[in-house]
Amino acid sequence: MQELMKARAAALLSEGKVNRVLGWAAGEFVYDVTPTVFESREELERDFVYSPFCGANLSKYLVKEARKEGKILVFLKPCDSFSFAQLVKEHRIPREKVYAVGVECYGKTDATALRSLGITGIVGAAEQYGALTLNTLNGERRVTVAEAMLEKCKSCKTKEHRLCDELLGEEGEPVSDCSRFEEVEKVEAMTPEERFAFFRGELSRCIRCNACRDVCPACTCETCVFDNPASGIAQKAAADPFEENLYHIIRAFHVAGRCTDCGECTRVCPQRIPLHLLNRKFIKDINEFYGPYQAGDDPETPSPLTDWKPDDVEPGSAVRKGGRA
Amino acid sequence: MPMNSPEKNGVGKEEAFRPKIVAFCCNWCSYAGADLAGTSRLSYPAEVKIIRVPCSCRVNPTFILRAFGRGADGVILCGCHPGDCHYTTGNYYTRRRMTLLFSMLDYLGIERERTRVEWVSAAEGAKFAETMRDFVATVTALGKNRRLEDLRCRN
Amino acid sequence: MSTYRIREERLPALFEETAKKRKLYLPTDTAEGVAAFLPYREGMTLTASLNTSRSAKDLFFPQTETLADFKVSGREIAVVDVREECEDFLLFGVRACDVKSFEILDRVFLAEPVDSFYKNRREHGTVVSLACASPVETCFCGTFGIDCADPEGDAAAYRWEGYYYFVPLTEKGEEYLASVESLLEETDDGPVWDAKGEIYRKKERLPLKSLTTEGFGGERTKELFDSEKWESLSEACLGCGTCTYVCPTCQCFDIRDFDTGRQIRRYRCWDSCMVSDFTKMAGGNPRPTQKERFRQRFMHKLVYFPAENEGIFGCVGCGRCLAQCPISMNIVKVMKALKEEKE
Amino acid sequence: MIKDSLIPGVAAVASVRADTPDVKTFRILTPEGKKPFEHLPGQCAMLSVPGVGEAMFSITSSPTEKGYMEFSIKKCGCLTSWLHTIEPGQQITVRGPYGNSFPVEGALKGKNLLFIAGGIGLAPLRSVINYCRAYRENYGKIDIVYGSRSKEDLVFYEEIVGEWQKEEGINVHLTIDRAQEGWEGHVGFVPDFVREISPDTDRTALVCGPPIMIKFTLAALKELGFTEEQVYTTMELRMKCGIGKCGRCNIGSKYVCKDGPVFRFDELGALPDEY
Repeated sequence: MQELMKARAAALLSEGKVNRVLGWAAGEFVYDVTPTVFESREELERDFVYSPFCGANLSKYLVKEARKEGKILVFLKPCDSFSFAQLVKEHRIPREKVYAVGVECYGKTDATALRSLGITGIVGAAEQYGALTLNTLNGERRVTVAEAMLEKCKSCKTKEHRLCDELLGEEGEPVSDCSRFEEVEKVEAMTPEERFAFFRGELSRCIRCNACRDVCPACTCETCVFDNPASGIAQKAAADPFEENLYHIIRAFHVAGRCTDCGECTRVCPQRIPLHLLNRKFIKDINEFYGPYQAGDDPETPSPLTDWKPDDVEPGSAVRKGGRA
Repeated sequence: MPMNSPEKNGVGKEEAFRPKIVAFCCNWCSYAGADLAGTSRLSYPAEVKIIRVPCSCRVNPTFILRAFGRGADGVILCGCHPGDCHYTTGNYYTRRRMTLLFSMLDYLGIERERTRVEWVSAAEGAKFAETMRDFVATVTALGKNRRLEDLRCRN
Repeated sequence: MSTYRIREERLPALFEETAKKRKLYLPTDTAEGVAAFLPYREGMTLTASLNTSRSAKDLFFPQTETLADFKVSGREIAVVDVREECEDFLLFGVRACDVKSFEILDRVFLAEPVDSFYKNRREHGTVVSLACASPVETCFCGTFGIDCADPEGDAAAYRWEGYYYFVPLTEKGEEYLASVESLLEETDDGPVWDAKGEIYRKKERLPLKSLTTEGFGGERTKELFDSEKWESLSEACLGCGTCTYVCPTCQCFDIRDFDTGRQIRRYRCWDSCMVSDFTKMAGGNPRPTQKERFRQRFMHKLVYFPAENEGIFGCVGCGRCLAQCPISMNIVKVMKALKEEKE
Repeated sequence: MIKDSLIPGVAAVASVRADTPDVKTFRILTPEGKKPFEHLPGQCAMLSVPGVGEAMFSITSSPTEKGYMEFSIKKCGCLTSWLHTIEPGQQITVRGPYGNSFPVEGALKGKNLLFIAGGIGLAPLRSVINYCRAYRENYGKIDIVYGSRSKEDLVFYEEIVGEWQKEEGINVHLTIDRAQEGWEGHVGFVPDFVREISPDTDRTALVCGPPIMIKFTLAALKELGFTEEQVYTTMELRMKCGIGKCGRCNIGSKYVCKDGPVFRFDELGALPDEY
C-alpha cells in the first residue's frame, strides 16, 4: 500500500496535477510518524510512510494548507474522509484546492497501545497482513495490530470513504457490528454518584495542554473561546475541578453535531483521558432525540444544532429518558 | 418587580439552607411574566435572581456553567412557548441546545433537578410564580451545589 | 560513604515510616499507562513505568498557585500575602533526568530576585532518586551528560536482586536515612556497583546514545535561528502545550487574576511558548506563526539557556516529549534535522 | 518570609493629567504619601489593577524627583483603557523597579546628547532628559528631536515649551506628521527630520518610539555617520513577571525585562532580528 501511494503521489506531482502531498513521514523509531507536506519525489522517496502507526487524521491541516498556492493531495483513511467532508460542508476547505485520495485502513495502533500490552523499548518493526514483529530493547515481540488497536479503531464505524477523488486499494464497507456506544451506555447505567466519581477521576488528570482541541478537525475557529480573554472563560491551566468540567463540557459541546467521531481527541491525550466518552454521548443523544445523524456523511443535511422541529423533545423529559437515576 | 433580600445563604449550621437560583428570562415573555407576577402581587421566592436576556437562545452553555461555578445551586431558563418566539425560531434552537447540555450534565453525575427549561408567556404571571416556587423547593431539597461549583468562589 | 539496604517486600513499611514524619510522594499509576507523583496513601505502590507522564517539577513548581489576594473596597486595595511555610516532604523514586531538571529550575527561580514560592518548596523537599534499571528507547539523558545509573539528589536508590540500596548524598539525605534507620541495614556498596554495571550494559543498546550536543550552545544563536529547517519542522505542530507541560525543565508561566466574588486572586499557572497568545500584546504579536513559537522552544533549550548558564543545556533527555507529542515532533528530531542541514 | 517580587505594593493615584487625547500621565504615591521606590532613568515598573490586569510601564518621572513617581500611559489595551477612566484617589498596585537603565552615570556622562522620540516614546526619555537637566554640569549639549502625529499628540507639550525650550544649552526640534492649522513648526516624519537637522556625530543618541520609527531613525543616523555604539534604544515585548523568569520577553538569550529595556544598537546586532 505504501509503495502504491508513493508512486501515485509522485505521478500526480510530476504530472502537475497537484503541487504538494500531505502524508505521513517516518520518524526515529517505527511508531513516531509525523504529518508532513511533501513537495518532491525525492522527499516522498526518503520519508513517506503508510503503516499501522499512521493514526493521525490529516484533514485539519487542509484548512491551513488549502489557503496556500496550488493544489494539495491528501491521503485519507475512511474515518478521516468524514472529517474532510464535514470541513468542506462547513466551507472551511475549498474543495477545488484539494485532491483527496482514499486509502484503505484495517485499524491503527501506536506506542501507547503497545506499551499497555507491556511492550516497551520499541526501536523498529516489520508488518505483514496486520501482524507486527517488533524489534525492542528486550528482544523481539510479536503482536497483531488488532490486539493493540487504538481506541478509535476498536469502535470503527465504517471502512467506506466519503468525498474522495480517487481510491487506492479496495473500498470497504460499514462495520456491521460497530458498538461504539457501548461504553457510553455503561456509564449511563451507573448511578449519578458513580458517574460523578468516574468522570472526576478521569478529568482530574487533565493538564489543559489543549491537545484535544488543537488536534480536533471540528475545532477550526480562528480564535478559540478559551484563548479569547474577552470570553471570560479563557484559562490556561486547570486551576480546579470546575475549570476541568467547564473546559471539557464546552469543548465537546462546541463540536456537537459536527463531530464525526474520528477519535483524535482520545488518541492524543497525554493523560489518557477517554475524551470520546463526552463526544459520543452527544452523538448518541442526537441520534436518539433527533434521529440518526452522522456528521460528514452527506453535504446537505443540516447539523442537528442548526436545525429544529416543532415537536422536538423537551429538555426535562429528554434527560429523564437518556440518563438513568 | 419584587426585590431580593440580602444574601444569607447557607451560612451557619442552624440557619436553613436557602439556595441561590439564577433564572435567565427572555425579555419578550418570561421577563414580562415575572413583572406580571410582581404587579399581581403573586409572591415567588426571593432566592431567584433574574437575568434578562433578549431571547432564550442568547443563553450559551457557558452561561449556565458559569452560574453554577459562581455559586448558583439551580439554573432555570425561561423562554417563549415554542412557536411564539419574538424572533420566530430562537427558542427552538434553545430547546435542542439545552436538551443536549442538560443530558450531558446528568451524564457527568450532576443532579439533573438543578437545571430546568420552562416556557412562560408574558400573560402567565401565575405560572411564573408557581414555576419558581416549585423549582426553589426542588433545589432546596437537593441542598448545596457541590458537584459543579468553583472551589475558589465557595463562601 | 555508607550504604544501606532494605528487602523489596519491606518497601511498604519504609513508605509507612517515612510518611509518619513528612509528606511522601511516590510515582504511582493513576490510570493505565499514566504514572504520577501522588501523596502516599496506605497500600500505594511504585509504578512499573520507567517514568511519570508529567515530570517531578510539579512538586516544586505546581501547575497553578496563588501569588496574592487583593481585597478591593471602593477605591482601596489591600494586598493579602497568602504564603505559608511549606511542610516537609520527600519525593521518592525520582529519575536522574528529573533530578537534573531541578538544577535547571534552580538557575531560573533561585536567581536574584529569588522566587520565594519555589524556594519554599525546594527547601522543604528531600529528593530520593532511583537509578534507571531499564532505560527505554526514548531516553537520551546521556546526551546532556546525565548518568541514569548514578542519579544525584539527596540520596540515591538502586534496585538489585531483591533489595533496594540507598546511598546518602547530602545532609538532607543522611538525615532522612537516619530517620528510617530502624528499617535499614548497613551494607557494603558492592551491589550498587553491580546494579550500575548492569545499567551501563543496557545503556549501550539505547538507540539515541550517539546523539550529542555538538553544534548547539550559546554561540550558535544567529546561525541556528536563521536555519531554513524551522519552517518544515514546525509545519505539523498543533500549537498545543503537551511538550511544555510534561517537560521537566519548561518553566514559563502566566500571571492572571480571578475574581472569586469576594476578592481578586492573583495566581500563576504554567504557560507554553507554543500557544498563540503567549507573546500577544495590545499592539500585535511578535511571534505571529507557529514557526516562531516552535523555534523559540528549541532555541531556548539548545541555545539561549546555555548562553546564559555556562553552557548548561535546558534539556535533560527524559524523553517525555518523544513519547507524548500528538504528532511525534520532538527535540531529538529537531536536533538531528539541524545537524543534518549543516553537513 | 522574604519579600517576593511578584507580590506588589499598593499605590494611590495622586493626580491624573491628560496630555493628549489618548495619553494620560498618572502621578502615584504610596498610601502614606511617599514615593513608592527609587529608580534609575529608563527603568520600568509593573502597574496593575487587580481583576483587570498587570503590565509594564516605563517610569517617566526623573529619579531626581523625590516626592512622587509618574507614568505616561497611552490608551491601547484592556488595562490602559481602564486606567484612563480612573480619578485621583484610586488605588492601584505597583512593583519594581525593573530592568536596566540609560547609563547616565557611565557612558553618557560628559557627552553631547541627542534625544530622538516619536509619540509616546518620549515617556522613558523624559526621565533621562530631566535627570540630565538636574545634573546639567555633567552633560554637554542636549538636542531633543520629537515628533508626533499631530500637535495634540505631542506629550508633555507644556513642559517642552515651558521648560525645556527655555533652558540654555538645550535645543528642542518638534515635528508633526501632517500639516495642521495653528502649527508653524516642522512637518514630516522623525527620521527625515533627523536627516534635515543633520546633528554632529559627536553626540550619543537615545532613540525611543514605535519600532518602525526606530528602524528608520537608526538608518538615518547611520547615513549621518553615527555608529551603532553611539545609539541607545529601548525595547518592548509582552511581559508577565518583570524579573526574567516567566520566559516570554526574550530576544535571543536576553530578556527585555531584566537585561533591557535599554539596549545599545551593537548589542541588539548580536541578537536575532526577529523574536
